[in-house]
Amino acid sequence: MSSQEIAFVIVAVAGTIGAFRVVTARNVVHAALYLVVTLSSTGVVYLLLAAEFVAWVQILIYVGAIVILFLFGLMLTKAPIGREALDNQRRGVAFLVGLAVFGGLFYLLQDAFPWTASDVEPVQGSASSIGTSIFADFVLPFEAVSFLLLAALIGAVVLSRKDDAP
Amino acid sequence: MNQSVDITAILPEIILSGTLVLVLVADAFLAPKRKWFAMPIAFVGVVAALIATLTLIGDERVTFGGMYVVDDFAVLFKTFFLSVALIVLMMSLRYFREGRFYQGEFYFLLLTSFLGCVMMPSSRDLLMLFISLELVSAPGFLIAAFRKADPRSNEAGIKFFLIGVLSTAVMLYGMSLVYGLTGTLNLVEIGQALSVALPAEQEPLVLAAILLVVAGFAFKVSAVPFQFWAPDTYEGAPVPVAAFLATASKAAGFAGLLQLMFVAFPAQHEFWAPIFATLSILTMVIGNFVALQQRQIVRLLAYSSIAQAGYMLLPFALVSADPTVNASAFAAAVTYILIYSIMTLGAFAVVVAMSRDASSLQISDFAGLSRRAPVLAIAMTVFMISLAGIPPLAGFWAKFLVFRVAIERGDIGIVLAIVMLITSVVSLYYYLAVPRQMLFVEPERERRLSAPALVTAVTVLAMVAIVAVGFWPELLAHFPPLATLVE
Amino acid sequence: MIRLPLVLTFSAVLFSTGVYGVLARRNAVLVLMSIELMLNAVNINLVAFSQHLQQVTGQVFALFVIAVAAAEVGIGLAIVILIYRNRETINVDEVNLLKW
Amino acid sequence: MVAAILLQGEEAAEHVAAAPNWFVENAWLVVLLPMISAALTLFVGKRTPGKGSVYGIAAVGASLILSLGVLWQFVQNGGATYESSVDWFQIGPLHMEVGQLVDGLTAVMMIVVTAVSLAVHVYSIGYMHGDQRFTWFFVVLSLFTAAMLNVVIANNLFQLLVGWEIMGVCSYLLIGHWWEEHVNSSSAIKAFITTRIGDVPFMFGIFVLVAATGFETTNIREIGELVAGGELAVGLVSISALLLFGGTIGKSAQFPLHVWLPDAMAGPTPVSALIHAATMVAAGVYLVGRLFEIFVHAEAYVLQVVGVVGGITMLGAGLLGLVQDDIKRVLAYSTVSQLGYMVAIMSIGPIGRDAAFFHLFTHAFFKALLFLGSGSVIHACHTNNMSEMGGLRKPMPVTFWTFLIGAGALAGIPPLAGFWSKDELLVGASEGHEVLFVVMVLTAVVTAFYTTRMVMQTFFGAYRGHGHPHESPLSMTGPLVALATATLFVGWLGAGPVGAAFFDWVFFEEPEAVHLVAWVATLSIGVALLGVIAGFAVYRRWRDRDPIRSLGPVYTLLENKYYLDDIYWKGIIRPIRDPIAAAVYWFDQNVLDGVVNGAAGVTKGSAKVVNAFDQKVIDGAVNGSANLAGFTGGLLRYIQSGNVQRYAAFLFAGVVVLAIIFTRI
Amino acid sequence: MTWENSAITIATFLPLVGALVIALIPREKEQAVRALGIVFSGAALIVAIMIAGGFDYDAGTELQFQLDTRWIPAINARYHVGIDGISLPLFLLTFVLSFLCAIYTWRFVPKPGKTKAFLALMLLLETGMAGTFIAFDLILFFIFWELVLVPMYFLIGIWGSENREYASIKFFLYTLFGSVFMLLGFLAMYFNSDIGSGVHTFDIVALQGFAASGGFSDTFQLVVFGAVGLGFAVKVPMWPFHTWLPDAHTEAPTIGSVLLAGVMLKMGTYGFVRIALPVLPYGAEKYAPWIGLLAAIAIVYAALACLAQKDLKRLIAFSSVGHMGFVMLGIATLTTIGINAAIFGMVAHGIITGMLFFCVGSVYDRYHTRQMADIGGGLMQKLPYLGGVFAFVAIASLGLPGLAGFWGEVMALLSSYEPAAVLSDAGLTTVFRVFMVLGGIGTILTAGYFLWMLQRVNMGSTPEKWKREVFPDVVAVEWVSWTPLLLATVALGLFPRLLFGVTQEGADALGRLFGG
Repeated sequence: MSSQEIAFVIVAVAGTIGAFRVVTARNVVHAALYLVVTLSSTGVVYLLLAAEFVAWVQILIYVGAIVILFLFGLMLTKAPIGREALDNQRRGVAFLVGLAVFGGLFYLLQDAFPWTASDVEPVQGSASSIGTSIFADFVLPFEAVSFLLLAALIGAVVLSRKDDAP
Repeated sequence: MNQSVDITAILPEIILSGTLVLVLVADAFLAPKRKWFAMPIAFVGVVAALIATLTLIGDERVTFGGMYVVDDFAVLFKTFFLSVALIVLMMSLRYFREGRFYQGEFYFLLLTSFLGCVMMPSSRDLLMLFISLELVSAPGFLIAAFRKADPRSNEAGIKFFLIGVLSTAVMLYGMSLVYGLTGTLNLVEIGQALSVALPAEQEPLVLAAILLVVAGFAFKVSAVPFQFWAPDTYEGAPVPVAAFLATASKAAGFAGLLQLMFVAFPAQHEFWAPIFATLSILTMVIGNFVALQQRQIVRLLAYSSIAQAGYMLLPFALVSADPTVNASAFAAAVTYILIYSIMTLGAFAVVVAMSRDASSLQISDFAGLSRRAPVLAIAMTVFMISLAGIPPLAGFWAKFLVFRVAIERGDIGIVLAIVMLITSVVSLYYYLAVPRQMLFVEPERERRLSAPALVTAVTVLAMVAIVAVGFWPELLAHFPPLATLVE
Repeated sequence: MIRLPLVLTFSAVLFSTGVYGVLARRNAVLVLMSIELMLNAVNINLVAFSQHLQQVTGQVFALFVIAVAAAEVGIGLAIVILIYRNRETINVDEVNLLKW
Repeated sequence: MVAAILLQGEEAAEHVAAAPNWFVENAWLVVLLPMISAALTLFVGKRTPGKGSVYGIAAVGASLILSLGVLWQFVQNGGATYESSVDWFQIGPLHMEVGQLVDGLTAVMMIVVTAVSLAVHVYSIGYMHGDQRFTWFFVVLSLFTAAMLNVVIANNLFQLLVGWEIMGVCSYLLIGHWWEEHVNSSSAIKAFITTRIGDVPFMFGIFVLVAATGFETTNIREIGELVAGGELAVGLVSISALLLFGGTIGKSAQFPLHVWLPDAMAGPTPVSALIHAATMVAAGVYLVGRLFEIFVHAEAYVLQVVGVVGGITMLGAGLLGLVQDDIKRVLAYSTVSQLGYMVAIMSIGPIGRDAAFFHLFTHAFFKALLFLGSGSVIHACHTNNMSEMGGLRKPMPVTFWTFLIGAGALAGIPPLAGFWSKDELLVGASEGHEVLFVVMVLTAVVTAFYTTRMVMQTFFGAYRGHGHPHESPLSMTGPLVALATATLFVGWLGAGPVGAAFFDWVFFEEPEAVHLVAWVATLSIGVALLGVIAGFAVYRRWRDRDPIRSLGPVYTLLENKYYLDDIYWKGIIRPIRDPIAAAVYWFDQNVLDGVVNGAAGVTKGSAKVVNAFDQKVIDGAVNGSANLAGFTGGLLRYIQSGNVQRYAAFLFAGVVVLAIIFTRI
Repeated sequence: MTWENSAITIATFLPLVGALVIALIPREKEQAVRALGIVFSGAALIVAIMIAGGFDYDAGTELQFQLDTRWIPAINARYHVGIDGISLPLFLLTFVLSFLCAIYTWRFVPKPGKTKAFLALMLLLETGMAGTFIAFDLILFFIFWELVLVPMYFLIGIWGSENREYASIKFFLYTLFGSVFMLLGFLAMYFNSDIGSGVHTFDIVALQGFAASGGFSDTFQLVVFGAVGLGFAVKVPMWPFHTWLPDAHTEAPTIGSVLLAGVMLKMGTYGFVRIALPVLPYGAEKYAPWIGLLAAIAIVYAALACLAQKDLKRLIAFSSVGHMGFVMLGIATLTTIGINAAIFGMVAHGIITGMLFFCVGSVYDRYHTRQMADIGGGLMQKLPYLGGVFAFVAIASLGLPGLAGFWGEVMALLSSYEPAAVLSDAGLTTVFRVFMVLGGIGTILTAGYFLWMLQRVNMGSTPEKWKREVFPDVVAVEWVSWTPLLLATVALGLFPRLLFGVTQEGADALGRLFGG
């Protein structure tokens, strides 16, 4: 087990714990903060996987933007505290389904890929390489996504603004 | 590694995007009274896009490194989507003008969604499929909730949104696995990669991946058990939006599904054909039987659209090693989608015309429509009977083609065919419920119903199309060969 | 060099946790968060595979996913706020005017 | 199109022993004329003076003359059978024709029918005078006559069947002529149904014959030759003979289907005369005669059956005649009984057949006479009951004397017609058919007795009714006289001493030397007188309590007509009409239709289950609202709860389940 | 497009054109609408008569006025229409009855009016019915077959009486249920057919040829005959699939009942003769005894059910079941005689029962009740002519010789005395003779209930409650629309050749398939 892997496991455990807390926390704000933990550890995982650019984007957009959005949302909807307020009565069912999903995936993934370490040189997911790749091969989806974001923006504004007279 | 971008190939998309930006800008400068001008602008833009599309008929263009292809299949669907766009626009004008809506933004979002639709049939790449799908859905979530003041509309939005995002997540997970297993995003390459024998330990994972991807699209086409959002959303959303969701967005889902199944995963057909068989049977049975219970016209149409999805899924279940059967199955599916959309659009148009008259529209509100608006009544009757698949209307031919392939396929096909027969006989019962109200029951108030000219135009148009195709189904044969994706 | 199955397992954990959250949480915002968890799982997969396959495509895909996710969150929160404004609650299991 | 098809029909007629002469060749006119007159009367009758009776009379009169001509020419030709026909239609191998088969039998029967019919027509002018459906009455009379004539002249079985059935309907219409009265329409229906019950076997008999010839022919003569030539299996022939005889039983009112005839008295009296004398009932006997080849070449038991049935009928009906108070019913039972004679005697073979026809011939005249006479009486007293008559010989002499002649003939008093024909019967039977002979003698006594009873109660003693009866108009007495005259003389046609012309005319093929057997003749006269004297003795003076009642239980039995009607009505008709029909209909509505509507039912049934399932499995989200019933409702509420998280749960569950099923995890 | 190959198409689609034209007339112009209805159906009738005139009766077997042109190349379904000895009578019958119905509508439009829609639908119906009898392509046949359902559904549903909604939907669903299985069978035939180089066909003639060459395996025939037969049987309707009929008839407006009984029921029996027998001979052979059994049951059963009826119209509806039983019995014998008889029976039943429904309709129009108890007899007294016509038709319907009703029944019975060779070889002769006897009993019962009906409705004296009422007796319009039928009843009875002459050859060709 290489040093990288040890690091990965630690980070992964942290992320996992964070994830569990996100879905169990009694306090929405706590949940949001635990989400930060998970997202950050995911970012670290990206780094460990030598995907720098993705990692930075992860940190910037998720931690920097999305979580903020969530917090705004929580404030605007003055979310209550406490299990009854946050969880519904079907946790049991949910747990079973979740377990089933995990079991299925785990079972499928286990022997699908070799456990043997491949000592290939990882490609550097550096900003430049990815940038070129995007603007060379992925122009069209890029444009499309820009429209998607625009639409989301406009729509979100329209829906969430208080309007007396449209 | 620069690739030459074929502008003409994506001209329709360009025009469309230009239009929607224009709409947005124009909206900013329009006086509140004039906001509805957005619609004509959008209309013109779509017409332009349509023309641009028609110029592409017949030629085969591959661009963005095989990511984006314009072939007969794509052109057919693009043409279809743009026409639907025109119809939905026509249906929308009066509806949104009279309600308290952000008209400009609405048309902008609607067009964005249609942009996604138009891109869908050309996307031959998992990433593009994903983006197109999102482009179709995301604005959909928003316009579903567009009757801001009405909690029901909000609810429609949130349900649509949650289920949509969930299934997207599921689909993405599947896509990631596919990518991991094949090392490519391009559908054709995936197909090649999967057609060679995989290592035994990876086999189940591939299948699971396919299943997950299918799930994502099954949501879009509202196949049981991914259909739950549909009735609630249709009911809550503004009627024209419901019309859009029931036709264009569903068709987009099918377009994507067709490409995936017939290009990327054909090798695994003996795995996924049974899945589709299951989905199809579930959808036909549940959709039809539940529809029997509906009192509310839009919900009725929603369940009808679910049930019909079952018939559209049926051909997928027939795919086998025999290429001729596959070809005709493919053709049957496409034809069914197109004809279904025309009928449903017509029906929704009538509902739009009515809904200015009664708030949340019960079937009983159609009582005596034959007196109050004969044209609408006749048209609606035609749509309903056609949806039930009674000859000599287009709906019959749609069913007939599917049915025919099923018989041709044999064994599993026979079973499906019989389920189809029985359920469609059942369906007749609820489809006739509306004509019964319109014709057999006397209206409580005689007042003539003044339907918006545009909407009436749409209805008549659809009716004529249905009857024409019904008597002369060869009209369908004038489409470019439908089976370009298979073989 | 991290072995692939490890990473995949991590993503599987996140994914199924997300699933649980989506089903178990009442609060709409928390449901959204859970969905984010699932999307993250996807991203981890993609990045891991791109490493495994020695190509950046996966990472690019991941970026697009992130972008789309952001958009989704925006839309989702907008709708949630809208509902809150009309209903004074964002408990998804109380949002059931429309049924049957 | 019509032309195209009809013209094919006019192909050359087929001739047998062609001796071209007009009357015989155009015998079909005899049928056609009454048919035309029926149509005429129907359409223009009401607008013609006298309300259209003229057409019928003219036509039938013409027919009578024609048939006389036919007989004359037939005799001239030395009795050559003449047959001709035109195509009717072709169906499969079966080639149908309409045609005429003219031989002595035909000729004589035509005379009988037309003569009697003419008398009845004329008589009806007076009798039906002022009836609200006077014209209609004549329409049906003519049609009736035409139908009977068609039976007589038909040269193939199906043509015969047509006439046969039409007669049935005509009898229905005439018996029910006064349908305002429920009882009349009922007896009309009874007549039709009862005869039809006989007709069905008759039809099947035809099928058997036709099929036996391999659908080659339906021609009576050809079939006869085939049978005589032994071309057809005897077994088949016997069966067909029995089935055909079923028709006779029905139409000729033989036991056990005789029940309709007495009720047929509900119709106007002229109708009874027509039915009883010349048409309906004669048809049955005629049929057997016409198809006699089949009967004689069948196995022996067939003719025995015929004999037995005839015997039972003759005596049984005769006895019933004893107890009737309704004068027409007396005559009715006498008819049945006389028909019994004819049928029974035919069982002894050709000789019997000849005798039977002679009796049919004479009987036609005197029975018509009797009926018309009784009609005249009824017309006078406005009642059918002899108990309300009496002493009518003074007010209505003509009726009296003519009636007396008829009665005498019926009783078999020489030299009246009845005597001669009955004598032939007895002679026939006397040659080795003891049982039959005895029965006949007994019946003769009975006949004489009730005839006398009838005469005494009607014309002698004091008048017991209301009003002042007076003689009927000429239109009614005329026919009486005519028929009386006929009755006086037609007997001699068959009288051995004067050469029995009748038999020469009718049956040239075997000129029977009919001889008067002394002892038989004596016996017959003796029994007749015995009956008459007995009757006179008993009924010389009117007694309010009919002496016949002293028979006690026997009387009761007779009074109730051997309970046959009750058995039929209570045992067969009512059960079928009410409970069984009701049961079937119930079955239809509840079982068959139930299955159809059952689709809903089943789903409702399962709905219970699903709903119960709901309540248990699903939390409060499902507050079962009642108005959505049915399986679909339950299903619906279960899946479409409105709770988005349950939707999500279904989504994931669906994926997992599908995965487990199909990816063979 | 010569006259030869376009005539029947013109005749068939003229009414459709009429329907469209009427749809364009403003609904206020009642008279114009009615007139148009008469004009178009009349025109169609004239064309049909010209066709009958030009028909070569010596070549009853081959298709005449044939037109075989491309329609849906994709599935090799062609617009193949034609007419032969078997279809001609029914083809004519359709136009005659429709025309008379149009005339009848001149005066009698049932509640709730809507003359325009009424006539439009009627004409549409006419096209559908006529088309069924000329189609020689399975798909075309199916289209016309189904085309009939919708207008009839609305005729019953809108202009019917109290229970109309139930009756109409039941009619629609039940018959549709049958016909989808028919379609299943058609496709099975299609895919198992092969007219050279693996080309499939829907063409009935071609399929016959293919079947004659032993193309269809025995088991295949058994299965497919089951499916197709079910479709036809529901339409006929054969016992026990008849339960939609009484409801539909009872609720339908007069015109509806007339056309339903007069023509639509024939579509089922025609289907057997035209498709099931020739294309699936082996299946026919194996199913024949069962069909015969059901037919025999139907005859007796219907008669008994009639005896239990209180509603006049319902009674006649049930009588239809019995009469169609005779038709089916004739078909079941698979003999030339039987098939001839069947077709004769169809036409005769069309004329007579149609007429009966006219009468009942008129009675209802006067009395506003169909309950025999309410009418309470005395119809002949109150309305002599109507009563007379009614009595005449009733007697015709119970199979009186010399009238149309007779030949169909008697010949069917005759044929069942000696069924086709294929059946008698299978030792089924006795079975069929039993059927014959049942049929005979049926005729007696039939006579029974008709006479009983007449006694309860026609005879007796008018009850007090009606004495005061003033009813018009048969009016001009009724005379005009009835006379042809009455004449036809007599003509067919006296000159059966009018029909047998036409059908003989076709039936003969069919019968020879079964050595009958």
